Parts: sequence; structure tokens; C-alpha cells
Amino acid sequence: MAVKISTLEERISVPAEGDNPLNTQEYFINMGPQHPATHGVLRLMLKLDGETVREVIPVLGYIHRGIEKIGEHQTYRQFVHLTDRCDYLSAMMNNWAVSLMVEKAMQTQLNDRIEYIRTIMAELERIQSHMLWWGVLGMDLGAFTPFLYGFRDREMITDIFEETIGCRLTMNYIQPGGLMDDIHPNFVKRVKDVIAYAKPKIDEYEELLSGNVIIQERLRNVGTITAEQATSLGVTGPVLRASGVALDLRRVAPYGAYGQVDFEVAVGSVGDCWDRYWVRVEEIRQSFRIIEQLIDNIPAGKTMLSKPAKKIILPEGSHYAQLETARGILGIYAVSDGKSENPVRIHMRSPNYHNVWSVDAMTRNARIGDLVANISSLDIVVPDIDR
Amino acid sequence: MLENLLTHSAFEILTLSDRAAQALAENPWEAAGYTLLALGGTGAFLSLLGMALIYVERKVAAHFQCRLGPMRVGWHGMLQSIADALKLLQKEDIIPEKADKLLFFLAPVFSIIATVLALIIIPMSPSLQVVDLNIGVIFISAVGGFGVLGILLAGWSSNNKWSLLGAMRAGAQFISYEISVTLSLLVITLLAGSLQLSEIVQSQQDGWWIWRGHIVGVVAFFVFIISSTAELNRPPFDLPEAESELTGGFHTEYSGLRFSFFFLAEFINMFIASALGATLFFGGWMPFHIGGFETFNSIMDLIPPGLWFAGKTAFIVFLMMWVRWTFPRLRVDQLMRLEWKFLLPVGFINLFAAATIVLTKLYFFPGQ
Amino acid sequence: MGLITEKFPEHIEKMPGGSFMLTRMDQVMNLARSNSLWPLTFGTSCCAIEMMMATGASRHDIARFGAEVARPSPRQADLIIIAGTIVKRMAPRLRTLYEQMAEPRYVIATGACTISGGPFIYNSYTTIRGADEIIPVDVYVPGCPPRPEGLFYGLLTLQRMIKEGETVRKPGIRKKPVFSALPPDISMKEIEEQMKAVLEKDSEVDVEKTRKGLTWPTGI
Amino acid sequence: MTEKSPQDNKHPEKPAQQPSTPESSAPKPTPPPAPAKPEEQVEKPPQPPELTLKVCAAISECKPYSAASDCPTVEVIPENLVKVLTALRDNQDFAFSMLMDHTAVDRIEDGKFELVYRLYSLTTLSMLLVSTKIPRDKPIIPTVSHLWDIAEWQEREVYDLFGVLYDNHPDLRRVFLEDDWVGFPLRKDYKDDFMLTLDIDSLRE
Repeated sequence: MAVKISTLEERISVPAEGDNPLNTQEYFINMGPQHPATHGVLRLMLKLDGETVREVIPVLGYIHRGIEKIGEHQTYRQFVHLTDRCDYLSAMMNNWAVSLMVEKAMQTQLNDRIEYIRTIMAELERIQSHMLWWGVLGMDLGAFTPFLYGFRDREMITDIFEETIGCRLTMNYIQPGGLMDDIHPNFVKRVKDVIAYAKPKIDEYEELLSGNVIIQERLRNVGTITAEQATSLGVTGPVLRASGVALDLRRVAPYGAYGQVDFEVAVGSVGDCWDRYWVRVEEIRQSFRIIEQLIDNIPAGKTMLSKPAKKIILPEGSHYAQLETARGILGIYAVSDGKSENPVRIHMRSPNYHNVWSVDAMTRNARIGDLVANISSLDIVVPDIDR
Repeated sequence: MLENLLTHSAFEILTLSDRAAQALAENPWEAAGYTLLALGGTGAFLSLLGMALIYVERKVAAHFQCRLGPMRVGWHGMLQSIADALKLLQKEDIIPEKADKLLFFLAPVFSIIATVLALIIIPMSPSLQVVDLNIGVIFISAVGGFGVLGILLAGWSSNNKWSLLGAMRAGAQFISYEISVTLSLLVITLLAGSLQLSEIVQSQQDGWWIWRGHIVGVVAFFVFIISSTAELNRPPFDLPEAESELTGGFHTEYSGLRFSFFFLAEFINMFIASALGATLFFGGWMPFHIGGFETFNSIMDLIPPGLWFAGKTAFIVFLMMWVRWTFPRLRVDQLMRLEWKFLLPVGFINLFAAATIVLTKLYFFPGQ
Repeated sequence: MGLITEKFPEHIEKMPGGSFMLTRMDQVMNLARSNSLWPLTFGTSCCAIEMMMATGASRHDIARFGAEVARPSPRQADLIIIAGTIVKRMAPRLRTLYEQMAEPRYVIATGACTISGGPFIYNSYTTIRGADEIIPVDVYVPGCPPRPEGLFYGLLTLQRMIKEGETVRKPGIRKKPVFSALPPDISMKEIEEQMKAVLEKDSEVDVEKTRKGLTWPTGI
Repeated sequence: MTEKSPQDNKHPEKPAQQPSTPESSAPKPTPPPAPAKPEEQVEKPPQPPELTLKVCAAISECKPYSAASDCPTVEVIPENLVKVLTALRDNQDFAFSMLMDHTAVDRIEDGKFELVYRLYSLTTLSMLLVSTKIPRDKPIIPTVSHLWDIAEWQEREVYDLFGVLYDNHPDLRRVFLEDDWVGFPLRKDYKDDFMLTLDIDSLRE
């Protein structure tokens, strides 16, 4: 068995194929790591033929911080705060994934108050993440104004987080065994205010962006991936649902309080950028619906099951828990030796890492403008890809 | 008909070049003074107007986006553009090592020269025009084509693939949309019967072409405004410098003063396109007249022509800014499709309709 | 003390009546520079969101300070806001970006990761412990991530530093050491003392006065 | 949030005082001891979960996983890996159409890498873990990138961080680190001059 290991230089030095009747020459161009459209430090090598993209080669690692290695030297409680910094737009859902893994391994039953607050917080986080995505999509397509509108409304949700948690972005709020602290007395009122304010705004924004002819032209039938392709590519979240696969862990394997609420899973049909757009906008509405059902009935109870224990030692063996973040399925896989507080191996099944590779399948033989729309509709967060 | 219009005119056209020519016989120094005034005035106007437009753009954008915009330098940030200009003057001037140095140096100069050449024939008021060419409309088209040369050279000489892509986009876009602009200019030329800008203004004494030419005028105006936005590389047609696609497009490698030339040329070109639109469709400096209502017309004449011109131009400039901060960008093929499959046929049909109108004299307010 | 004094140091001696005019000119230039800081669109991780919040969001609106013209090309940018962790693979790119920027150029480092490596110092095989190992940093804004207000404070500090003519790397001096441009009768030590006095003066805060205006929410 | 809160707050104080001894392991179950979830109950007795037995009955190359796992797990030898995974994907009873995750665990005490394939079925909504062990000194395994597209990149990640070599992989190169990086950082014996190590355990005491 001979294994061939290639390098990037070899990869991009493929000679151009000369079967084109116009005798054009293909060339490689480097997009990123500092590029406005790549949402951070993603680097793409594009094989172009004029304006047409023949191949996209993502080059990762520009923010690879070795979180899995650090995690092997940290306790589970400490590892929670590193997950904040992976997918910082679904920070609390990342915390929840670690907590869920630990609680599942310890066979802990949580009370309803914890579950309700976790669910509400996660949905608020999902809304703010999608709002930011909505604005950034506008900016990537060349309309700067939606970007600011999206940010303006996201700010209100950030205020709620700040009041309760004291932090705006990296929360570290959901912890193994409960919550960091109880909610602020104003929390319920503020959430209701936001819902009353933002629900009509969503319709208004849809008029600004969704009703626009240029947006429709730019998104419809662009970057189509079929359900089979999507499944094989392992994409999850809104990207998979836009292709017509109704895999939403909140519905198929309810965790938190999702089993007790009534909501619909938005599913697309074609799998193009427009479907991904539509699925996310619909998810904002459904998240509001979930919060509306829960916010009035938060039961009483403790927010931390016991005093923060000094040690969490998971039973020997492998443990896995997964949940649905704003971008897809996040799984935390931990192997414990049953003796130490630190895991032998901790691994994050990152939704963005799995989603980002579909950009090549989407963008083959499309234009550079389509590539930007595709990256934007994938809604990737680069630190979560690289970890 | 045209002679009639001119003899009835209340406005005497006196351009700076005319004055210089008149003065040449009596006093050559006066002629030289007028020439210098024209040169210096154009230069000063260019830079001041550019800075003012940049400030206005930033403020308009800010207010569209529910924020304040520049606030710190001067009252409500009035001096912000001056600070930017001073800073850009002082920035280090980088010429990439592998760039074609001569062309890299020439590209912004071409860009700004084209702008200046177009600026001098805009009639801002009866007495505020540098030169009044009898082929004004053709001259503007020709000089406008010169400007894209600067962009193409910039993209080529930077030795940067993104720049080259931007430049090629600019070239393709300009050539395509130039046809539509010219077609809509031809409509007004047909209606007015002249290529000279001052005569086109005079011909609107009984009413602006946008409604004297009724449907034809309105269609021509919309074709003009869409395709001239495209020619200016402004959103939604800003593909040559599409920030999220090509980083900076053709000016990626430019810094400091050279970059500010492109920046300035872009904004002055916006002014020129708006001024041209105002001149051709809204009567330029001509006050709001309705043929036959002499009392009303004389009341309108009380407002100085310069203000009329400024107001109309500002309206079109605002229209362009409004579009810029509302619409997303088109894709390359969609851009071409819009031109070749929609605007071009519409432009041709409109031209035929205009010819019919001129032959049958079906204007509104036909005048004398 | 900027470009002019550096390029034409002999003019200062030759001018009759002191170096009044040139100094004024320099101050005007510094004023212009400080009020027109165009940032590079550069952000690696979480701090970038808060940076976007500061530069973009209508509530904070960095445009008030004339710094909203985010340039995607480093050639046209004056300011690089390093927002997020810098890892080994990114470090050469960051250095390249910095070197591509045209000369008066400034750096603000936001967030714990950029200042020191943050939570990724230990047991990480890639994280650079502080962006100042790669490029000179003018202003550090701590936080994880800092609030937009924190970034504004950093920006205003940078503006003040430029107005005073004292940044980490003096503007406009690329080939010569810093003090070669100094007039003969001023020593580096005097400047240091003056700067110290300025900084001490500015850092005076009336604690009592501040406390009076502060009402802490009692509900918590 | 209304009537319940006073009595509910008092009630759980008792268990809250108990822990903090080093033996007691973190979050305690809630005072009214609710029955554990059914899927967690099954892993306690040595009897493997139902799905594992079903898979083992259908595909003869699999055997139940020896170590503890919270999810149905089968173990295969590296030579049979591709065959088993193909069967699992194409068998209509299982239809594991998604390769959810693929990673490695460095079992340095056994001198082996454990490779873990997490399969997910969209029809039965069940999850299966396929585990295989390869020697640390000769880490070669056939690729499965022809079965699932995503496997190509998951395998690249494992190669990058663990140095597992995939046979017949279309494009095996590093994904996070530079091409000239020496060593594979997630191996337990990875040493680096740059890396600062901190013994947290010694600090805690």
C-alpha cells in the first residue's frame, strides 16, 4: 500500500486542459485569508476560466488554535469556555452541547426551569445569529444597508444577554449541571419587548431584501445541491434542510424543552441559495414562536442542580451528545478513562467544517458572484471550522 | 424652428471661451486672464465638488442606515473630506515592484483628465460654462470613453489578478452600456435638433423634454439613468470594484494620492452624469416653463438659472445615492443580459418612436 | 515631528524665528491623519463581530470619528484592527498585510487573544502569544471580546497619540532612526517627560465625582 | 415562577450540602429521582444495544464493541472496514446515508489508533459507531471517501492531526497546518519547542 501525500503547491500546479475551442487558459487565484467575502480568514484557491469558477479549493487553518489539544488538558467545566470561542454566534448552544454530553454521561435529570431557560436562550441566540447572517448576506451581495439593519436588531437581543449574563458574545452561561446564574428579573419583560418589536421588523426586512428583484436573481437557482449530494457531503442545519431533508434534532431527537413546544421545521425543495435564505428567515419566525410558548411558563426551581462540584469525572468509555446549533449539528465526542478529570480525547463534530466543503460542489462552473452568494448562504463561522 | 427659439431667448449664452475670444482682439491679457480663470476655476471646482460630494454621500448613507455619519471634524463633520484629502496627500505612495510603472503612473491621470474634459462643457448657467462645443453630446460620449481607459490601464499595470478581473469587467460593462447611453442621448438630440448642449437647453424653453417628449422622453430618461449608473461603476453595477468579490477591483494596488484620483474621478463623474441628465431631460439651467403661460414663466425666471441647474443636478445625484444604498449588486452575466436583452432593444424602439414624434411634431407644448 | 521634519531637517535651522511654521503644518497633518483613520477589513475570530458591531451597527457608528471607510485593500488602509487570535499560519500573512499598508499606519490590538494569546496560551501548538510578536501595536484594547465602547476608547486614544505625534512607530520614519529628526535643542528625554506629564494629566479621574453619578442596579 | 418557588427552593438544599467531597462526582440527580432515559439504561448491563446485535447479525464481519460506549457500537478489523461500511450504507434495513463524524483516538497505552466512524441514518434516525484499531507504528487504513464525499475531508483532518495514512485517498494533504509542519499534534507523544505545557493538576493542589 503506497500512500501519496500531496501539498498545496502540487495541487494548484495542475496544467490547464487545452480542449477549449477558444483556447482560453485557466488560472488559479487566491481569495483570502483576508478578504471581505470569506467571513474571517477562510482562504479559497479558485481555478478560474475568465469569470467562470472551475474549482474551489478551501485552504483552512488560518485560525486553527488546537482547541482539541487544549481540551485534553482541561476539565469539562473548563472546556465549556473554549467552545464559546469556536462558533461565537451560537456560543450558548456550544456550551449546551458540552453540558449535554456531561449530563448524559452522568445520567443527570435536570429540572424544568433549567431546560426552559436553556431553550429560550438557545432560541434567542439562534435569532441573533440568523439576523447577523441576514445582514451579512446583504453586504456580500453588495447592499450595505441590510447589514446595519440586521445589526441594529441583533443589538437588542445582545442587551438581554448582557443583562442576565454580563457578556455580549462569549457567554459561558450554560454549564454542566445547570446554568451559571439565574435570569435577571427584567428578562421576561425584555424578551417580550423584543418579540413585539422584531416580529413586524422581520416582515419589513423581507420586503427590503426578499422582495427585491436583484436578490431573487442572485439567489434563485444558484448553488443548487440535491438531497443526495447534501447527505453525502454531510452538511447539516439549514443547508441540509434547504435541500429537502427535514433533519432537525430539535424535532427528531428533542432535547431541552423542545419536546413540549409546537413549531414547524422549515424545509426547502430545490436546495439553492434562495431556499437556504428562505429556510433561515422562516427559522427566525419559528424561534420567536418557540420563545412565545415558553417565556410565560418558566417554572420555578434551582438553576444549578448542586453546588459547583470540584470534580467531574465521567465514567470510562466514549460519550457523545449532539444538538442543533444555528448552523447545523454540533456533536461533542469525549473519551474518558474513568480516572482523570481530563478527557483522553475530546472532539467537536463541527457543523461548519462539514458545511464548508460543499462550496466546491455548489460553485462548479458558476461565476465569482455566485461563489460569494454561496459562501454567504452557507453562513460559515471560520473559527468553528478550524477549532 | 430653432432660429425662432434662439431669437426669442431671454438668456444670452456667454461662455468663458467666448469671452476670451472676444477679448483677444482688444486686450490679449484679458483673454489670458479668462483662460486662467477657466483652468483654475475648473481645478478648484473639481476638487471642492469632489470633497463635497464625498461628504454628502457619507451623510446620505448614514441617514439611510439610521446612524449619524461623520460628526467630529467641523460642524456635523463638514471638514471630514478635507481631513481625508490632507491625509491621502500625505500617504506613502507605493508602486508595486512588478507593476508596469509608466502605465501605473498614467492610469489615474487619464481618469482625472477625462473627467475634467467632460466637466468643461457642462452648461451650469448661461454665463457659467467654459466652452460650448457644437458637437457637445458627441464630445461627452467620446471623453467618457477615455475615462475607462484609465481603469483598464490601472487593472493591467497593477500586475494583480483581481485588478485585472476588475478592469476587464469595467471594459465590458462600459462598452455595453455606452450604447444605451448614446441611444438615449440621440433621442434628445433628435427632439432638440442639435448636438450643442446650450442649444439643447434653449430648446426646452417651452417645457422640459422629459414631458414634452412624453413617453419617449420618460423612457429615454430611465434608460439614461440606468445605463449611466452602470457606466459610473456605481452600485448596483459596481462590478469592477465589487468589494466583496474582487477586494478593491482595479484600484486594489493604488494608495495615497493616486487612489484619491480614482476616488475623486468617480464622484465627479457622478456629478457629470447627473448634470447631463438634468441638462438633457430637465432643461439644465432653464427654469420651469410651460409654453404659452407667459406670466407663470416670468415668475419662474426670477429664480436664477444657476440654482435651477444645481437643484436638478442634486436631485439626480440623490437619486443615484438612494439606489446605491438600497440595491444589491448584479452578477456579471445578469449585467450583460440587462443591457443586451432589455435596455438595447428598448433604446432602439425608443429612438424610432422619437423619430416618428419629430416627423409628426407630436410634442406637448409645441411652441411657436 | 513627522514627514516634513524627517525629510527636510535642515529647514528647521534655516528658518528665521524658529520652526513655527513647519510645526504648525505638522500639527495640521496630524490632525487630519487622526481624524481619517480608514480601517482594514480584517478580523479573525470573535472580536471581529464586536468590531463589526462598532464599525457597522447604527447604535455605535464608528463613522462619527471618520473611520467608517473600511478598505478591503491594505494599500488604502491606515489602521489595522487585529480582532482575534493570531496563529502560526496566519502570522506571516498578518505581517504581509502590515507591510503592504502605506506609511502612516497604525495598529490596534483588541481582545485577550491578540494581546497575549488569551485562553489559548497553554497546550496550544499554534497560537501566537500576542500580535505584538509580529507587528508593532499602538493601542491595546483588553476584553474578551471588548465592547464596542472599548474599541472606541482605543480609537480615541490612538487619535490622541497621533495628535501628540507619538505612536509606537513615529509616522513617516521608515529608513532613519526616530531621533535623527529631532531639532538640536530638544533631547529624547525631554519629550519622554513631556509625554509622561500629558499622560498623567489625562489619566486624572475624579473618583468621587464619578461615583456620585453612578447608580448600581439593586435588583441583582 | 409563582407559588412553587418557596418550597422548591427549600427542598433541594439538602443534597446541595453533601458534595464537595472529592469522591462525589458532579451534578447530582434531582431530588425526585426520575427514572433514567431508556436509551441510557441499556448500556449499563453488559448486553449490547439492540441495534448492535442487529448489525452484527446482518454483517458477519462485525462484532460488538468491547469497551464502554453510550451509543450502539460495532468493531471491525481494518481489512474489513470498507466492506462493512459499504454494506451498512447500502443495506436498506440500516441505510446509513450520512457519515456524521470520523475521528481518531490515540490509545498510546495499547500502541494503537482507534478510528471511529459515526454513521447516521435518515430513515431510521439511528446512530451507529464503527470502530477499528490500527497499529500506531504503521497507521495505514483504506479510505472510504468513495462512499461518502465528506469522508475525503474528515480523513484529511485525521491525517493532519494524527498522521493516519489513508490508502487510495484522492488528495491526502494537511488541512489545518502548513504542508511542511513536522509531527502530528494530537498524538499523545507530540512534542514541540513552541508549545507551552502547564501541568494543571500540580497547580490545583
